[in-house]
Amino acid sequence: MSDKRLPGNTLASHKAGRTVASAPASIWRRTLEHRSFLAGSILTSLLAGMALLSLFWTPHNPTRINIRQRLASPSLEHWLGTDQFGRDILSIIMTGAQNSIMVGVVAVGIGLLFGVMLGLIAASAKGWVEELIMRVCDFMYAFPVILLAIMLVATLGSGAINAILAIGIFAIPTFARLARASANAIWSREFVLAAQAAGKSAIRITWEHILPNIVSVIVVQATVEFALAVLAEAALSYLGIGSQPPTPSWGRMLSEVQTLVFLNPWLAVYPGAAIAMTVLGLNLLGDGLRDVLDPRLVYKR
Amino acid sequence: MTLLTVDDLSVSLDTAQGRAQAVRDLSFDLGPGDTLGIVGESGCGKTMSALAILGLLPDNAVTTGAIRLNDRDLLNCTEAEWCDIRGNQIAMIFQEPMTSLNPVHPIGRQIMEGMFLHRALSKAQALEETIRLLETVGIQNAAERLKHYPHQLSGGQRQRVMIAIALANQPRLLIADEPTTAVDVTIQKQILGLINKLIDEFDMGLVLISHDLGVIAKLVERVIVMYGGVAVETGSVETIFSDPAHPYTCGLLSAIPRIDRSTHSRHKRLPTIPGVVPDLVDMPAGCTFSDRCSLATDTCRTVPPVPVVLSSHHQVACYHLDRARAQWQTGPR
Amino acid sequence: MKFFLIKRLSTFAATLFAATLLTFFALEILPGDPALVILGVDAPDSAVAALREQLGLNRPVTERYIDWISHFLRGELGVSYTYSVPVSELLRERLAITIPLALMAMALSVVIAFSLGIYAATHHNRHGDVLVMGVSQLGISIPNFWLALMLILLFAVNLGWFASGGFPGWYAGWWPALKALILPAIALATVQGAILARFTRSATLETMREDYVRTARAKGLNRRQTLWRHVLRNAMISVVTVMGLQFANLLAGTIVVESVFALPGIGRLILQSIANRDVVVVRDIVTLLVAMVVIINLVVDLLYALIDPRLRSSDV
Amino acid sequence: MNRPESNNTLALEVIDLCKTYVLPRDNLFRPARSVKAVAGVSFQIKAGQSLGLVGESGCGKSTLARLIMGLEIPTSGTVRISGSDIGRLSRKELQPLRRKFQIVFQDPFGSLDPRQTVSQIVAEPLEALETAPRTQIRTRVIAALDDVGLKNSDAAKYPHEFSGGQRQRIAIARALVTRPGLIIADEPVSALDVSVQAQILNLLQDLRDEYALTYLLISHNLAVVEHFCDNVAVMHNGIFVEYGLTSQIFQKPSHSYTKTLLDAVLPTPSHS
Repeated sequence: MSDKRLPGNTLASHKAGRTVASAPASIWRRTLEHRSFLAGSILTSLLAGMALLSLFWTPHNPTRINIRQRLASPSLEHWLGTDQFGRDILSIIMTGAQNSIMVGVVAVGIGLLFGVMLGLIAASAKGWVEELIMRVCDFMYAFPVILLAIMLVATLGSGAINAILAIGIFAIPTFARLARASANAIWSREFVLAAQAAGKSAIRITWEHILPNIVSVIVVQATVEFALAVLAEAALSYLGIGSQPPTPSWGRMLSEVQTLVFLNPWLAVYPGAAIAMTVLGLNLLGDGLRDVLDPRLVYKR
Repeated sequence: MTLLTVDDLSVSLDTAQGRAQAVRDLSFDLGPGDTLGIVGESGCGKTMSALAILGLLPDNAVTTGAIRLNDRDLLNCTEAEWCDIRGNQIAMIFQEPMTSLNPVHPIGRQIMEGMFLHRALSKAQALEETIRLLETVGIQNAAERLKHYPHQLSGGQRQRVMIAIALANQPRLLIADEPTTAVDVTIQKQILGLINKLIDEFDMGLVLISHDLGVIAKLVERVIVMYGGVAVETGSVETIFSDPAHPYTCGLLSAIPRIDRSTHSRHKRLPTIPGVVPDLVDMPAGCTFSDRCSLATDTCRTVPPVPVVLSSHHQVACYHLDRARAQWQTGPR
Repeated sequence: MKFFLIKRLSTFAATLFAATLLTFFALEILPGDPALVILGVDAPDSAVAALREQLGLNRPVTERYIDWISHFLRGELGVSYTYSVPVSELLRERLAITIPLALMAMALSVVIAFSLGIYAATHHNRHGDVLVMGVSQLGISIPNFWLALMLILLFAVNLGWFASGGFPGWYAGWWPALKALILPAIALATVQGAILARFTRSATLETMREDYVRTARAKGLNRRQTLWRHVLRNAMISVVTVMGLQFANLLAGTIVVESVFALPGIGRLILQSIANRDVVVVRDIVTLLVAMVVIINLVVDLLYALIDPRLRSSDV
Repeated sequence: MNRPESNNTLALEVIDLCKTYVLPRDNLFRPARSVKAVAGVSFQIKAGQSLGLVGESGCGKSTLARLIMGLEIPTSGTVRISGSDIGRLSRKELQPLRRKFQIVFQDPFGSLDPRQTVSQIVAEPLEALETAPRTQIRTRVIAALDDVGLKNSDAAKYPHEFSGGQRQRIAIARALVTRPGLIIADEPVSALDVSVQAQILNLLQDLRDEYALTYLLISHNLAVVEHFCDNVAVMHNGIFVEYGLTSQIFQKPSHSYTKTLLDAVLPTPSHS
């Protein structure tokens, strides 16, 4: 035994894999002290709140066209002004939040469900099953999300659903790799051996030992993937292969105003800022969660 | 003349849990060719003491006291001066030969790196010296081996390479931190034999850090027993092992199972020290051992004992050393 | 090493093969008859049938796949339905924009990432580190096409330093051509660089905690020497992997950013071809892009073996 | 010192056990290399006796432990626990038998799930083996914790709240909870501080006396084995080079490897 148990940042037992934290009390303390976690949750709740509010109320009808009011500057009536069809920009942005959240939830849901399942199967089955699953994941990595979406759209036609599907499919290998890597790390621990020695089946071990120990990594990755999904959807809508009119979408707002930026630059600023703030909030939240949930778990993007 | 003087050295670490007092008021000196062992359990401050002598404490460490090498005050050295001393006058062997070598460089390069840093050598000279050094530490086919990468060597060979790196500039002082903990007993015997031979050959001072009393006894003349960051007992190897006076030392010695080829100790209970090694952040106010000591009184718990000089080679920090010695004499063994 | 190479090359081939299968058959179920697309919906049935015959559309699918793949491997791409020019010709023009753009963006992002990431790691928990991490967090969050728009607003509309889009062509001289690619490259590189910078930082920090770094310091190397000789090369092992994976995203980003800057590159071509139902072009481009990603990843793996001797030797 | 043997039944019998691992190929055109981790090992432990297994890293002792625990399938050979050949049993048939043998691992930090409470950890073998009512499980967990010197209130805590020695006690409680006859202890004290090591060794001894436990103690520390075991097996390159009474082997080692091993042990100077 050496002095490895000594606290201290460079000599601390970072590879000893010892649990230092995760006592409930210290989780709360760390949570409140963690600045990026706080900032992230505030931004994310803002987004969620905005989307929620827009379900019941927006300053104006986001789809109502009013040519006389087109390209109005910000005023008391239209806080952020109007677009080229006279629609209220604030209302569109608020409603657009719904779209982003929906895309994020569904796409991450698809990726999470299938990815984690595949990763856990790969880690518990080992051998050729693991090899096969991982090779398929590698293969999927060769298709960038946009390309995948383009192919889907090319075969099935444009539309929000296909875009979400493409984003979700693209997230599968990421979750699968992460789940497998973290699950393998847990499988090699002695407490799993102890559970095997106790006679537990691989499924029970996965459920009782593996999953609880990797859930924090998965949650962190889910927030990051949520952010990526919002970005990807915006890009696809911008290219015209994402959500279709009249559904308000931040990405499509940008493509619609592109020719007008020289007249009224703010038209391009608002939706972009909305995307950036959403993504920033989710990324900060993910970063914070990573530190708060478990400071020792290694994570890879 | 002394080579190394450590005077009232204290090391504390600022951690999330609070300030950890890793080493408290450690003092000793070492002449050229002297050998000193620091023995203790995990968290007793032995590795921190070693890293302090090498100026390699983590950034969150605060050091007070003095460390002098040939009368030069090391704690006031600039980083550049430290770099000139490390690997040149003081060298260190680490515990894990597996992770202590850089996996992406051939071993020859890792040995020569230190030579080029401190001496003006031509490439041919360095190469020649490296081959000689590898032969000295007992690696066969040295000329061939130096092109090898760490993962191509066995654990014992890697530790030999670590020793070669430490010896590259013939340091005056060698610090060995648990040099054999990660290797098998048969390899341990070879490595210890090698270190023993080399400190004679190179006339180096040795500070050996180990939790293993057997390793300590094999290599050094003088021992410091540390507990909770404090030197509780200091003395010659013979004194410490045959006539210990601190209750911790006594407890430690009797708790070790040993091979006694003549009698059977089987099924006999080992004497134990109750409790666990203290947390450095939350140390007893008085004697660091007071919460595990059967002899502890209120004074022990509140006022740290001052070392008592029993003989020229024996110092003990304990209020009840007479009772502890009496207990040891009539002890279970 | 030999075994590693063989194994790597065979997965490379298998991935490519699977990609061609997927692309080909996915596009087979594409609604819309190419013959109708070319001739228009009002064309007489006989003409459509003749064209189908001419295009070979009435042959069995597998036969057409084999035909396509064998031509593709020989570099003989099909003829575009809509442009009526060989796809290879189309591609040559377009790639002359997309590849320099991607390479510029990659180079730029690596420069950004390494300098910022290493700076942040060596100033861990100090102001510089916090600043770099904050900025890179922002960089990751900005959609690249929006950044592109903002760059146009600032540098083209307000300052007038660059054109707001379009491409003069390489025959206009290398500087005007390059100049047209600078803003798009910056837009692409910012996001990629920010991601890579964070990764470089964490990989460097991780490596700085290794035991062999302490050994290096104990030899008397100063912090700078330790960083350059012992930390970076080991940290690069993981950074290089991420760089490879990032390349796919970079290509995807190129498609979008070309659209913002109205650059006639591969991205624009593929979007137009989809709108036009030009299967031949879509098929070849998708395959080509996938091949590019796979080749980059192969290169990364080989690079990996160069950096890490543990992969090279046979006794692992 | 030989205690009277309670009976002559064999707690564990291993006959000609082999385990060969096929290494990943490094050359396509040559047959894959394989390594014999365990190359024909036979021994038996009588109920209530303790066998010490010593050897250096890579000698095959951990593989042997896993084979006996049924965590890996042997290439050939037989493992009989209390007379039943566990290799011939299906997973389902093996299940009820598992309560008779349990394992304690080396690393007190890795062998406990950080996300589970002590009572969940200790209850695991019970829950996996039988459908005992909750209250009964609870009682037996408390009893097992009591056996290893932990408090009732410790049951709700998480592993990270304990020191290394206490964690090893938790691991021992988990092994004890099914009231097994045989415990395989794989380096149970080598990760512990010397002062704590003695506590754990004493605990294992007390439990042996109280429950007539049979131990297979795997260790690289010869002194621990000499102190603890009736019989010793010295393992080298997958086989037993020497196997017999502890007193005999430590006094008169016959195999050269045993001699080397014993010679390498550093004598700790003790007061005479």
